Amino acid sequence: MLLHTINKSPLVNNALSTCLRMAKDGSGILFIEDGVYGALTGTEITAVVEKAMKTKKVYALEPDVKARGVQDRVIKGVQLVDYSGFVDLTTEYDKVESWL
Amino acid sequence: MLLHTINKSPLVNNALSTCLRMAKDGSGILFIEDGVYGALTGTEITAVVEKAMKTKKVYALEPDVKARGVQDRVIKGVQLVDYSGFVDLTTEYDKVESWL
Amino acid sequence: MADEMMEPGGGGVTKKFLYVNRKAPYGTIYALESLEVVLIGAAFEQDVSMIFADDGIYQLKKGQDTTASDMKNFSPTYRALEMYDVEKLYVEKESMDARGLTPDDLVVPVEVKTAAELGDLMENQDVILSF
Amino acid sequence: MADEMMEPGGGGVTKKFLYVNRKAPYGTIYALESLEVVLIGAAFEQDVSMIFADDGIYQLKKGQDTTASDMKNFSPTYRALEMYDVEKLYVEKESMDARGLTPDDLVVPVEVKTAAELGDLMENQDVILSF
Amino acid sequence: MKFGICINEGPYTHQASDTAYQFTKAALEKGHEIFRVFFYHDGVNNGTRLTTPPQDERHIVNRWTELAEKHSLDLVVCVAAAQRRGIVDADEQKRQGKDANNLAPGFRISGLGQLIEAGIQSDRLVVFGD
Amino acid sequence: MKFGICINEGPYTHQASDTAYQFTKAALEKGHEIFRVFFYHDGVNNGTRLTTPPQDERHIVNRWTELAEKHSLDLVVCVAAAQRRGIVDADEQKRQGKDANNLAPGFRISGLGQLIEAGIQSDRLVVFGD
Repeated sequence: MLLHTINKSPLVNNALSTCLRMAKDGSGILFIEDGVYGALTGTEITAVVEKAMKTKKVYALEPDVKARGVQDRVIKGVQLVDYSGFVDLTTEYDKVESWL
Repeated sequence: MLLHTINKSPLVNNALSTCLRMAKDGSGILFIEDGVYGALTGTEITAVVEKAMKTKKVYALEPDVKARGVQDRVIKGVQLVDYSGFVDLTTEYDKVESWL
Repeated sequence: MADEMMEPGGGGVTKKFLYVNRKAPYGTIYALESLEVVLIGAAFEQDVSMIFADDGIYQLKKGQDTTASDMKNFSPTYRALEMYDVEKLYVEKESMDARGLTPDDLVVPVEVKTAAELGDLMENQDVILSF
Repeated sequence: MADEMMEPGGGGVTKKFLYVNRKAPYGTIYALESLEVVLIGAAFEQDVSMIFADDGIYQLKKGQDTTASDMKNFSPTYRALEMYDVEKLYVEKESMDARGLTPDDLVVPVEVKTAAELGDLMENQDVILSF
Repeated sequence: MKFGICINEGPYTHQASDTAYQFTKAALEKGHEIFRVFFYHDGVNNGTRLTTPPQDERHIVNRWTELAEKHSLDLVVCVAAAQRRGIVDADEQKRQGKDANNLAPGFRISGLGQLIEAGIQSDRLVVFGD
Repeated sequence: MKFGICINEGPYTHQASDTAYQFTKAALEKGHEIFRVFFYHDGVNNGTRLTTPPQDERHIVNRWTELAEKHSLDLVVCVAAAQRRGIVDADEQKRQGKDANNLAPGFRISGLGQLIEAGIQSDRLVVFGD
């Protein structure tokens, strides 16, 4: 299965939305850089991400979450990974699609 | 009144949407660069722009419209300007806000 | 924060400067370099306002910690704005609501205004710099 | 289109390469420089597919004329892809509909596929380059 | 009228530099004054003389240099942004102990205050960016 | 595993270069092989030795040079993208008739085929961009 990375804030850009149209059940979605704003509770796209979590595994890059001061708002069930964990994910999934 | 410039495609980015929340009746909106995709008929945001045209004057930069091959799809009532007309608009309005 | 090579001062002219911040911090450099403009600009003793809207509001989020990503945490600098007499900081209500944020989440005191109010404010400026 | 400094060929290996194009032309350089990758890549005789989605579909719009903006019109180059054996061009149905576009609007023959079908196609690739 | 121009993106990468050039040229042709063109963020990359674009493409850097020469334009590259991105004139080369410089003719490196001054002195400040 | 890394954005301007660096470093620390790091689009701007970032900030270019030295990394700057943006080594300087060069130690300039080759030869190609 694919690992999809999202590096743009879904609050201002449609990359996540297109990704979710194409991503298959069982694939992984990793939020990095400004994309981590997509992994938070209480925003207008929280429900979209929570729905995606029912069929896909969702991750967020912890160094980027912490840099932005939103570590206390990550949606429950989103798995935080560090850079080492990011590398592991790219080996566990078959390949990586970066939604630039 | 302000001249607002929009240089991002409203089909993928929310700059136009935020601009329209803040722009006052009587202000001008000029689509340039990839923003010109916001001035076209038949897209999912056409209705939003047509509604804005009832209270604001809407322009599009013709060299950018032509570069993208969409000159036959510009919404009726959107005024096309060249670079010289762009300069004129910035003098006719009081100041320019670029929605980057 | 930056080298400065000219004498500050606007030759006696005072204009209303508005900085519009709509970009998230760290993902791109706009937020950091825009803040440098505001700090340098403060020496010119103009009438300065700042608007934070869309993801620009996240620039002010409390609790930023860039240790693990090895970037520069510039959020404390916003607290220095007051010393530079930059005190008119506005956040857009609609953007705050879309992100579930309240003024308590932010590192500096801000005034929450609706988009319509900010539109009025914009029309009342002389120079608008947007980043 | 670009200088090339190495011998082409993948050492006998053939992989499925997928290029995902989601950016509009001209506003940024991604579309133009991505096309250069595809053309150079063709010499390596890999199994190439291209997906156009979101504003990337506009790269293929007929009638582009950059005379007045003094940029380089690179849309004719897409018609040369066939000579390079790059023939699997897919456009996303949902993105086409959102823009009111049909295959007749485009400079090259394309196959329209739904997002779900393109998702299957993606899973079936070896290397994905997205721009 | 007196215009200030601010350019925030590099050449070729983003159309901002193209649009700003065409705008500036049109304003000059209409008899307006350009108080200053200020290059900020990646805009500083417009000021390198080391580019060699393909022969069938416009030469963005040279185009600025020629326009500046013809109309005595003040093309200012922000020093702080330039230091982060490696745009260097002879003075900066010496100051930073570098072994080369790359600033194109017609450009000068100066501080951010030059942008504020353009805002104060111009009738219109127009920003081109991403 | 064998990784290919592609970086499409310049240093400081976009976090892509930071993320790619941290990813590459972590992969090496875990014992993976980095087949090649390819710099494309504005990514070529990571390869200039003329940057002088503020002293309290990371030095992105030097960081790549040091990582390359420590692990014998192959850092390749795309020639076509570099020509558009003014990134030049001694060979290119001569070829294009320029009066200076700015490529940082540890980087080399080569063609786009090197990116395709990285795709073919690596188990995973990971793209960092905007």
